[in-house]
Amino acid sequence: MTETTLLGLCAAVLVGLGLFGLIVNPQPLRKVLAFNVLGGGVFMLFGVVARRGAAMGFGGDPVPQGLVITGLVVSFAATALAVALILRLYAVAGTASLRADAIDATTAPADDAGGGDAAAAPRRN
Amino acid sequence: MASMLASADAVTAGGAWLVLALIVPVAGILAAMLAGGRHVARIVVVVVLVGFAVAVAIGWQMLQSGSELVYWLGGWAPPLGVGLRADSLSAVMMVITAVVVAGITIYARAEFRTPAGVTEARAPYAFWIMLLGIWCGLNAVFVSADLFTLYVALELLTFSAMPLVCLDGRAETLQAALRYMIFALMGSVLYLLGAVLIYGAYGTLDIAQLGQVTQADAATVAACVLMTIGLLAKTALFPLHLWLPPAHAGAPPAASAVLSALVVKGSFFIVVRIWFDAMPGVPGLGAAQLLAAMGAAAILFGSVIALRQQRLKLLIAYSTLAQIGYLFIMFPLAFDPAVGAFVRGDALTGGMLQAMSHATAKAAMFMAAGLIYATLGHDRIGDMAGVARVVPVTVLAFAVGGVALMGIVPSGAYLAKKLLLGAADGSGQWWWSLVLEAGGFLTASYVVLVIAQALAKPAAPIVPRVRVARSQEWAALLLAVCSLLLSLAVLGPVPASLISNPLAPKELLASAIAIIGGALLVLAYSRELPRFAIVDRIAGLLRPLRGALCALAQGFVRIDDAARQWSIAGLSMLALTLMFAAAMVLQR
Amino acid sequence: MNVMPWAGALVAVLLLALALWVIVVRSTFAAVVGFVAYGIILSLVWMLLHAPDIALTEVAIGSGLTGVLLLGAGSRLRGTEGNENAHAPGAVVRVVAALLCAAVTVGLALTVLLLPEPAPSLAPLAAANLYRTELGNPVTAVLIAFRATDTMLEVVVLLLALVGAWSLAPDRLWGGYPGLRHHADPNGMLVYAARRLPPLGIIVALYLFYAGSNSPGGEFQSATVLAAMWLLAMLAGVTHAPPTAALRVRALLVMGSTVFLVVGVVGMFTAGAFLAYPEGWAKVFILAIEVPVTLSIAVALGMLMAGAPERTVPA
Amino acid sequence: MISAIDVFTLVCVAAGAIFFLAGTVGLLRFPDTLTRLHALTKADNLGLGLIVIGLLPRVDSVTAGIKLICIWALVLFASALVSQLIGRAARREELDQ
Repeated sequence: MTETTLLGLCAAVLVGLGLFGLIVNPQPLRKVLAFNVLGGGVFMLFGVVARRGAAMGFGGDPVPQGLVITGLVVSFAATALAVALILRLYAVAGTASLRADAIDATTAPADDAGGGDAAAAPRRN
Repeated sequence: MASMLASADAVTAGGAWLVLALIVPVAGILAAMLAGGRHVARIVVVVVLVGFAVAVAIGWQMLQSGSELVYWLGGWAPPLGVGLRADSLSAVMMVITAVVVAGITIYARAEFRTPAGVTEARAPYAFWIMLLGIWCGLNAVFVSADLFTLYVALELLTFSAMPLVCLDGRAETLQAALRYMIFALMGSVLYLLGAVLIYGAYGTLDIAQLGQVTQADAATVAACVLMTIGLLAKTALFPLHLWLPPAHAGAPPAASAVLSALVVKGSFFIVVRIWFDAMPGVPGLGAAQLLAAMGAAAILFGSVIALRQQRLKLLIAYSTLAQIGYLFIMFPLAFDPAVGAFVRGDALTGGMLQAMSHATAKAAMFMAAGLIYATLGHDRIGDMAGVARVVPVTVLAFAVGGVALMGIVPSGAYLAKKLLLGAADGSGQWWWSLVLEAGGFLTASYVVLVIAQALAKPAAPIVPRVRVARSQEWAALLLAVCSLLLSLAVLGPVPASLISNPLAPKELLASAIAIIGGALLVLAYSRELPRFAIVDRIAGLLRPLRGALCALAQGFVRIDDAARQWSIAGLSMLALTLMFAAAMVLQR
Repeated sequence: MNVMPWAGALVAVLLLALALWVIVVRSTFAAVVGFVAYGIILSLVWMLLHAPDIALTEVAIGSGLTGVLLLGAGSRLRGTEGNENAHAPGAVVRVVAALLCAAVTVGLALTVLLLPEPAPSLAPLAAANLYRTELGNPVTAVLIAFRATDTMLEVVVLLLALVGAWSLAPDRLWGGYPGLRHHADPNGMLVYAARRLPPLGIIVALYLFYAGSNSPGGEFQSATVLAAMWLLAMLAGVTHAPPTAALRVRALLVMGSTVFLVVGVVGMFTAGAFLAYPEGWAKVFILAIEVPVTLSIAVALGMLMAGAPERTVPA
Repeated sequence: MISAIDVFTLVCVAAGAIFFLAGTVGLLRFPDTLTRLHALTKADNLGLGLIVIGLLPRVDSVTAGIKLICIWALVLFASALVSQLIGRAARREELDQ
């Protein structure tokens, strides 16, 4: 078996591990971590595909390599957005749980963050 | 397969319009983000007008030339470059999206107004920019000819839709948004994994090129399964719908309208692209039957649970769940055993028509629900008797939208149902005809419940909490009427003989049967009963039966609660992945 | 790289062990630390796969920025861990999930083994057209020429994610300053580093940017290094994230995509297609896009790291 | 055929690798934060230095050599900084208890 194929199989296992974490771990932050492991596996498989297509003096097919870079940035944006959402949920509800019964439905939108500065937000102009 | 450089012949005249469809919303996002404040809403109006014109121009071009529009971005030919391609499906979806976005814009101008005294407020800024983001993502989905560009478009949709879910900042909507976000991310990663395998097998991501070369080998089957499952998770097809009811019911009404009418159609459209265009010979009939079975389950669960709701917005959200199911009935009907592939025909036309008619009707229904909420200060179905006397246009909009969904002449859903029934008869798959017919009664049931309750006599005269803006009522009604008249709009491509006179005795009878059937279902197991004396009397007579049926319906609710637990939904997703793979492999 | 045939196997084993650690370890902090290591090993994999551009991106964004982001979030959420773990799915669910995941993995592994030989590749087409972009690095050519529209949309995705993150703020903090206060010791090492490192980082970023046209590097890697320097200064309390309402921030954010659009439309008239570059002018057009896009990405990444507005006065 | 440069590289890189190994064993085996830090920073900096020295004679150009040295210097700086921060945090925790 070639090194590239071996890495391809490794990527398949990473996908399985990521899916397992996404489904089984109850904490949303851990799900985001698992999503990143899963994404790492998918991108790695793309890299294996690129490496298999090495030709013309290129060490790998540049098209999938470029797409992986785009994908990495998109997946960072997804992670940042999900983390911001988790932190906001925690600030408002006091829990970051995904279970429906973990949240008291009557919770009002709380303006709790920010350490008590009640002044209006600065606006431009 | 690999033409070296951009030669002019594959690019069609008018292809540049497709670029405009993509960059007009982008320009709007950038301008709105920079200008901020009150300018945002103004910029959106300009973008809606221009974007509408672009969509109509694309539709017009296609009617004139009768062929697809193709454009190569940067002048680079696929597979090295990225192409844009619009066929009739893209064109009609773009036009209907523009119509719905325009309607929502009219509606939301009253809801998302920057309050006096501040230069900029959070909710309007976010709502308008995300609306443009969704439009941009949808147009990209409709015109993109490349599987990876579609991935970026999907993420654009998700990132724009998520903030709309939790725009009001309450804990439960934040949680709904988080569930949606993570589940949708899982879906898009699976989609991307499929695209990776496709590239590994064929060295191209261009859908038209793939359509000519795909074979049912291991990589293609795996790719098809992974992309389909990922997209189903984003479309919220039962049982992968854990995020949909709380997200669509908890968002502000204008946002719910966008999410329910448009966002779920994006991923549905890509499923159609993959099954019909990229790899028509790969999935096979077995997988299509599985897909349609999920659709049938969605219709059954969504409709039954809708009738067990106490809140109007949740009822409409579950109705969306059911209507999404409808969209997937067409797949086995579009399979042609002679060529062993999915072919474009009446079934696909019917399915797309269903998507369009649901987009317009559902946007109208969510808007109407928002106005009812604003008027009463709540949306409890049990306490909204008499609301039709206060906001008649709103209730009329809901009724017209509901009737359009039920499939009464000349609504889009009517024609869709007729086309699908024809295809089911033609292919001998009578069981899907049963599902379609039963679906009509199920849809009628929750529409009848709401309308009857709105028309009932209130216990005490209703004092409206606020006067809703007339423009909002009319925007809802406009979209509802669009849905009701949709079948007339597609008369060109579809023979007129398919549409009968709505006042013909046969059609009147069919409509009456649907409504009576719906009413019987309401009497049988709805949670709230409309406040009419006769209803009480009949319900009294039926008490033992009603008790049993209510218990049965409550069982559906419990199954749904269990299916929407995170770990169960995740397991369902994996199990379905394996089932689809087995179906496709055994087909060979 | 075939000098060491066992290098791939070693790296694969390490990677799998780290991934397993990230998924199953109880403490979130330990999981995030494991994830950072996972990212670093992954960038070694990218080197084995002859993809140095991705290795740079992976270590900068995948491991670096994501790691810092998750560490910060993990420390804020520490209090919720025990309670949530108490609601972990039961043994049956875990076993079924493990079996199903294993089945999916096996299927995927079989697919990988059955991928066609010889592998299809666009490398010949890319090589044949590289001269028209006047670039030496084919990956950069993919990102900024062959598939420039994807890149344009991707920068828009970043902006939408940022507005989405901002929209999570409470109403009254809208337009305010993002991120937590950082009480750094003014005489501490971190402040010292935050004053000394950024000039060096900016040079590295400029080098990556410059190198990207012909060798590994490019606007994303360069932008990430810039964002990382900014982040270091923010963490040390040397500077603070600007208010999200500031016009200069928003102008910097939209600048890249705006130039992208304008150059694209100019291409429609001068070269016959959206985002096409006229013969002999490719380098100029590409540079005109890359400079503002790099700055915009850097600001967007930095602001995404800082998160939603959390107060109305600077730290 | 093994040249003198090859031998030099081999010896230096092997020695560097041994330092890394020792540092890692220390990280895993030592009882508390400060001793672990001690194992890591000393061993790793020396190990990396040896590897850089071992590789220097093999570079193609002067710029590549300068890059190698820059990397070493940056790692030295970063590890000094981080060990300082970790050391302080550990001390603070100790004082708190």
